[in-house]
Amino acid sequence: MNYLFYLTAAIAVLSTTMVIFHRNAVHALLYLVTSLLAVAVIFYQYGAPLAAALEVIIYAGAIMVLIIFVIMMLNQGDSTVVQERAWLQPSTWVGPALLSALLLIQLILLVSSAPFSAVRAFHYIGPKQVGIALFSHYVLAVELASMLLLAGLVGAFHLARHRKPETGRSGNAN
Amino acid sequence: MPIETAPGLEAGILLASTLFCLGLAGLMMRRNVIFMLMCVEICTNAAALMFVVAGAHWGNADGQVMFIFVVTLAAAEVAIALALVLQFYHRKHTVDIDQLNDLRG
Amino acid sequence: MQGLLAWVPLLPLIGFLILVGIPLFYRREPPESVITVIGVGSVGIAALFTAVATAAVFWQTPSGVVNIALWQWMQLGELKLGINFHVDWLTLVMLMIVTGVGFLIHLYSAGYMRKDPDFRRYFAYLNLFIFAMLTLVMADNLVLLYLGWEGVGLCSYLLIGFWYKDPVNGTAACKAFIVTRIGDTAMAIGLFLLFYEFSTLNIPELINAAGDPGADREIITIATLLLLGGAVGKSAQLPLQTWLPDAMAGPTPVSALIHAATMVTAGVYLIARMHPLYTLSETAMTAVAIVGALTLLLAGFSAIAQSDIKRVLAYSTISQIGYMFLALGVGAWSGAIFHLMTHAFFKALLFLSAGSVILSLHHEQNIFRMGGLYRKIPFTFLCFTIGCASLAALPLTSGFYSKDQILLRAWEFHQGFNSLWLAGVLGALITGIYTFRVLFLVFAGSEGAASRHCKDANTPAMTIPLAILAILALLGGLLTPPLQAVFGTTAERHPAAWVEGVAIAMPLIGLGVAWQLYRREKKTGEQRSRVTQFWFSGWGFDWLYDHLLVRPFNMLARLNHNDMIDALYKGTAAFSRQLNTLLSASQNGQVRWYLATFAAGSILFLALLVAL
Amino acid sequence: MTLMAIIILLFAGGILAWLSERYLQRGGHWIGLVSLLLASLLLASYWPYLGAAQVIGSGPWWDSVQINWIPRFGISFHLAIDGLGFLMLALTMAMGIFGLVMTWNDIHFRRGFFYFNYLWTLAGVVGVFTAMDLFLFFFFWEVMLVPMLFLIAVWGYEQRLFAAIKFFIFTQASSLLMLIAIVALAYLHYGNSGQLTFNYNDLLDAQLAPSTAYWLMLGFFVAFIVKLPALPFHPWLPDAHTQAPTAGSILLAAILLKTGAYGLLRFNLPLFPESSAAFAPVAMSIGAVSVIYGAMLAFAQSDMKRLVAYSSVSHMGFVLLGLYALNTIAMQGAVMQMIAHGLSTAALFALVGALQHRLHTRDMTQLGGVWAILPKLSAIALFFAVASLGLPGLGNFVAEFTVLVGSFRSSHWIAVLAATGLIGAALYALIMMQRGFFGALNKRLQKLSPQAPIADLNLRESCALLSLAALLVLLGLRPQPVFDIASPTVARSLAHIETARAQYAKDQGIGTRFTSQEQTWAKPHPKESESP
Repeated sequence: MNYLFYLTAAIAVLSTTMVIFHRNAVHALLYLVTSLLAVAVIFYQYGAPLAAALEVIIYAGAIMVLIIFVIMMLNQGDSTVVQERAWLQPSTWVGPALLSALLLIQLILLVSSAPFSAVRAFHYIGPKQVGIALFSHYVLAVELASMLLLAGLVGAFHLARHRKPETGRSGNAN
Repeated sequence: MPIETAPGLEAGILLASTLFCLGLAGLMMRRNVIFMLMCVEICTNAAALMFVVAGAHWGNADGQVMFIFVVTLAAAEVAIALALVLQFYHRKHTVDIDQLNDLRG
Repeated sequence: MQGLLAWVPLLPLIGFLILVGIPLFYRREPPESVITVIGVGSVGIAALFTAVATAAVFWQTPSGVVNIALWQWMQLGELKLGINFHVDWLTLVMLMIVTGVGFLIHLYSAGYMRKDPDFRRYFAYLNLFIFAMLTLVMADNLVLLYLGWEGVGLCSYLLIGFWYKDPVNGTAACKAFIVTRIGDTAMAIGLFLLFYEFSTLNIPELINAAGDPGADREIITIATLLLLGGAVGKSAQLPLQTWLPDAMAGPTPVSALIHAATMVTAGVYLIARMHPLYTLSETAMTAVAIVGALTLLLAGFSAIAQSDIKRVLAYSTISQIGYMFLALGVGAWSGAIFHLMTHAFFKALLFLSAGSVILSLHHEQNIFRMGGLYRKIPFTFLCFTIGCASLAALPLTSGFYSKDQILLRAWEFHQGFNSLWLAGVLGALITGIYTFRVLFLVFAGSEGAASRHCKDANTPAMTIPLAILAILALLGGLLTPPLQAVFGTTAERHPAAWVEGVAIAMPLIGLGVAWQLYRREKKTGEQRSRVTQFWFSGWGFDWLYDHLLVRPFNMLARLNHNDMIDALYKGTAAFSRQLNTLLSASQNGQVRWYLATFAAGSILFLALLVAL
Repeated sequence: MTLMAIIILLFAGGILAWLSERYLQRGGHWIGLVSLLLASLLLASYWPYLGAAQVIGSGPWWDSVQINWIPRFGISFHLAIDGLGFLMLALTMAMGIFGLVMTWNDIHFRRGFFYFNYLWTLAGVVGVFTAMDLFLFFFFWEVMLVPMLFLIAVWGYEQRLFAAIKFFIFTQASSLLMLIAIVALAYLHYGNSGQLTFNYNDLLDAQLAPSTAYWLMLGFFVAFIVKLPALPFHPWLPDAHTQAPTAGSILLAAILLKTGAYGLLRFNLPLFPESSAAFAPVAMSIGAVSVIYGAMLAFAQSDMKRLVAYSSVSHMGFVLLGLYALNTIAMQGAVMQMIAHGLSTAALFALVGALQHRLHTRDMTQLGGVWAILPKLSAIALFFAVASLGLPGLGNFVAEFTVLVGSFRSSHWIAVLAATGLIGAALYALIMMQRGFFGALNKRLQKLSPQAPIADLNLRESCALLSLAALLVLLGLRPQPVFDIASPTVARSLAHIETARAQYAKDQGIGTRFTSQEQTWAKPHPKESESP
């Protein structure tokens, strides 16, 4: 089964690389969805079906749709390719790429030098176990998360409201 | 119930690290806010992957619980962030993050 | 009777306080007559009290001493000082000179300063001056003496700069105060040393303690030399004599007061008062004598070259005080005080008559623009002539007796011919020359440029003091003060007749030289050779001090105007500001830059982990 | 309780003055004056102690009050007064009233807040002079600072913010050192005795290792000489003095500087006697150099207020010199100098303030010949300039003379060096008179005067200044009462030093540095006792 893991991992890495280098926002977003789906497959391989399902539904589904909306609202499709090309010169990306590569090398070094248990046994954790843990031990955290979502909702609503300049001022004054 | 055929822990961590570094690199090199948001998503997703891999290694449901929280967080974050992007675009008529430097010393 | 003596210094003080305090009670300036009554009257009554006290107490008992304890000043451990007065014959002579001559000068001032807008201020200063001088001579401890000493300096400062609108006067006043203050500081250090050694500053106790055989002679020498420093400053002797010629900037009666009755005689008084300490130290005595001898010669030569009538008199004062120092240095204590007294008479007379001349000529002071005044102001001429005769020590004038005594004593002191005596004799010759030169130039011959506008400005308030002083200058030699109780008696020995003869002959030779000089100068007018120019400038002391002290000090002050230590702190501030600029440059508001630094930080941190 | 009442009265008066700003246009100074007068009356209730300080009352304190504050750390609200404290409080009250009266109409905006700060500064100073708990002392030390900062920063002249910040940084940095030293002292004492306390009387007995004591002493010393100020910590003073409003300058010069000297005498010497004695030559040298350096800088100034400020450096150098001469005469002289300098310098600042108020400049290049238009002001300025140069018969002379006589016993050369400062004093005082008041009337003033005749000192100002002058004369001719009042405190500080010296001599055996020094001090013949 391992080859399947390496294949999906390779797809994830490749599509992610495409995301960060692509000049068209919509295409980049599609690559991102691909990457997320690949990660969902990896979740499944690690015995986490619930996580895989959520990854597909929420990440690749809901969140990406949200971003698509915004791209459309800001008209960031084909028209901005030229602008992106101007912004993404090699001189701009070499430095960050080097930094990240360095970081990655360090991480690899650290991971490879750490002694790992020989146990390669992975455990299957089904939605039931997750549900039990979530609503028993973590129930308070769930409530907090719901508060967070509510706050995000209200915040997003408030921030995204497009005030007209003439009414905004007078409205505040009254 | 152990799964014998699963890839190793190291492989999972390495993949997560790679994804995270890619996301970080993207954050640093892109000037378009939308791309930066996507890169933030990559980073959070890498972190979530780490949780799940670790949970699977220890046979513990906590990893996936944390994954759910990360997803929640990402959802809230992306909502707020996109709202901010909209607001930013309305005010400055650009999506260039470098124009947003009012806090310079 | 003690009470009477205590009032002597207090009366001028009261006069001063009333004169100063008038604006507190009256809105308008009081008339001059009221001011005159207060200002002159206070000193007059003080003089009267002195005379009464002298007649009542001291005439019968020449060795009598009156101690007046007013109140305790301070008592700190061993430092016990009182506001106490100590009056013996030495003090009494000084009291009589200060109050008597001072009174005459006050009276003269009432005429001289009439219609001056600052009449009240003038008399206030004058009274304070007398008060300070009286405190100086009556003090029973050195600190109280120092009080009077500094007070005299202050008053001289105020009076020299009395006409404050001319900055030249102010500069002269500052110079007088600061130069004397240099001497005063030396004296103060002398006091510290004396207190350190003897644990007292009370003069009689100090003299007792110093007389103890166990007393450290070396310390006494140093202390007496430091006191000499003070005396040199106040009495305008070498090397601190430069302030006195400039002090002529004040009104002329003030010059009379400074030169005759107060201030410059203080140094002589101090050494005479502390003479038991000086006798203990050969070095100090020699130093006093050498200072005196050098000063009398240098100042004499300078006097020959002057053209300002007051500066001639100023240099002659320096020279005559030099005589007194010479006398002190050879142990002729009573001779010094005697000369001090006669000098007070004839120098006051000379200054006051010079004042009359100056006033009559509408403030002309250059002797080359005078001449032939004997016809226009005969009374002043008479007074000035008497003063000159006495100054030059022509026989039978008061100056003759006192100067003769000094010269004889100088001869005796070193058993015969010696350089100090020679200096004194040479000084007598020079005195004759400069005295009669000025007399001839001012009064004799044809009229000078300024003489034509001459109008006799004498008022009764001026003539009466002049007349009294003229009599005193002529006959003052008969009033030998009974100072044996203070200084002890010295065996009278008569040196060879030719020694006396030389002393008598010198002024007469000087008179002849002066006539020749007068005839030549009358022809050439005001011209100086290189030598006389050097004399004229007071042997270049001013130039020397200017370049040696004043300019470097001013330069230093200007350089350090902004406080170099502050620069240290300013530097620190500038450094931290630089650091601030540097750090705030990193805070550039660019998210991507922050991210990069974040990544770099993580790399560094992880590098630590990897390395470990 | 009287002490407490004084402090509360001043604090309350300040708050009242601030509140009154809203309702009364010019109520502030009346409230200030009344509260100061009441406080002075309260202080005057210590009158009976003046004559017979040692007889009445047991122990060194005339009166004390102690209330637990933070008992857990041994901190108590402990106030006490003795002779020195009384003198300082009297000076504080007198100068507070003087400053208030002299600047009666000077403040034009935020009057209430001004008098709030004014009274709070005074309250802090009163606290500093009476606090006998080191923590409380530090508390009041800070309390007096902040209102002063406002006085300078809000009502000052052109560069007020710069000056205020400089003042604040200097004093804060130094008081940080003191705080560290205080806490370290209490902690070390706790380690040795098991009793955690900040009480002055208890800490006097603290046993410290010599090197530790030396460091702690330095901490206090620096804090105090920054306030004093002595070289090289003086640069805040000219700026703060020059830029502060007249009332602020008066407070600074007359009172705040004295807290440094007071601290040295009250805390530094008794708490660390051995290290103070060892440090004395250095401190004396600092004092002597301050005397001369201050005088030279004063001479170099053209701003009259700056000149007076630098003259303060010079005068306070005498205080430092006297305190560290470590003998009765010099220390008493230092106390006297604290008072005399307070009077004379406050008056000079008031005069410069009055001059600036009338002529709108204090630059001596723009002045000159002022005597002709303001004779009364100039005459009084002459008096105080002369007092400042140490004319005998006035308080400053008594102080400087006794300081020098005393320090000459401790060290000849340092005293001689400081004595040359007398010449420097003459230089700067006379140059001030010469350039400011004498000479021909400045052209600028000639233009100024015909349009509106400039009012000379009015009755209020004259009375205030003349009473200071009278006090100075009194101090100069009859200083003994002051010496008597201060003597128990000085004697106690000195006793600590002497005990420490004797102890040290006993520990070290004969022939050490301290023994010979002590013999030098005890006997007037150094040569005999020093010879082996």
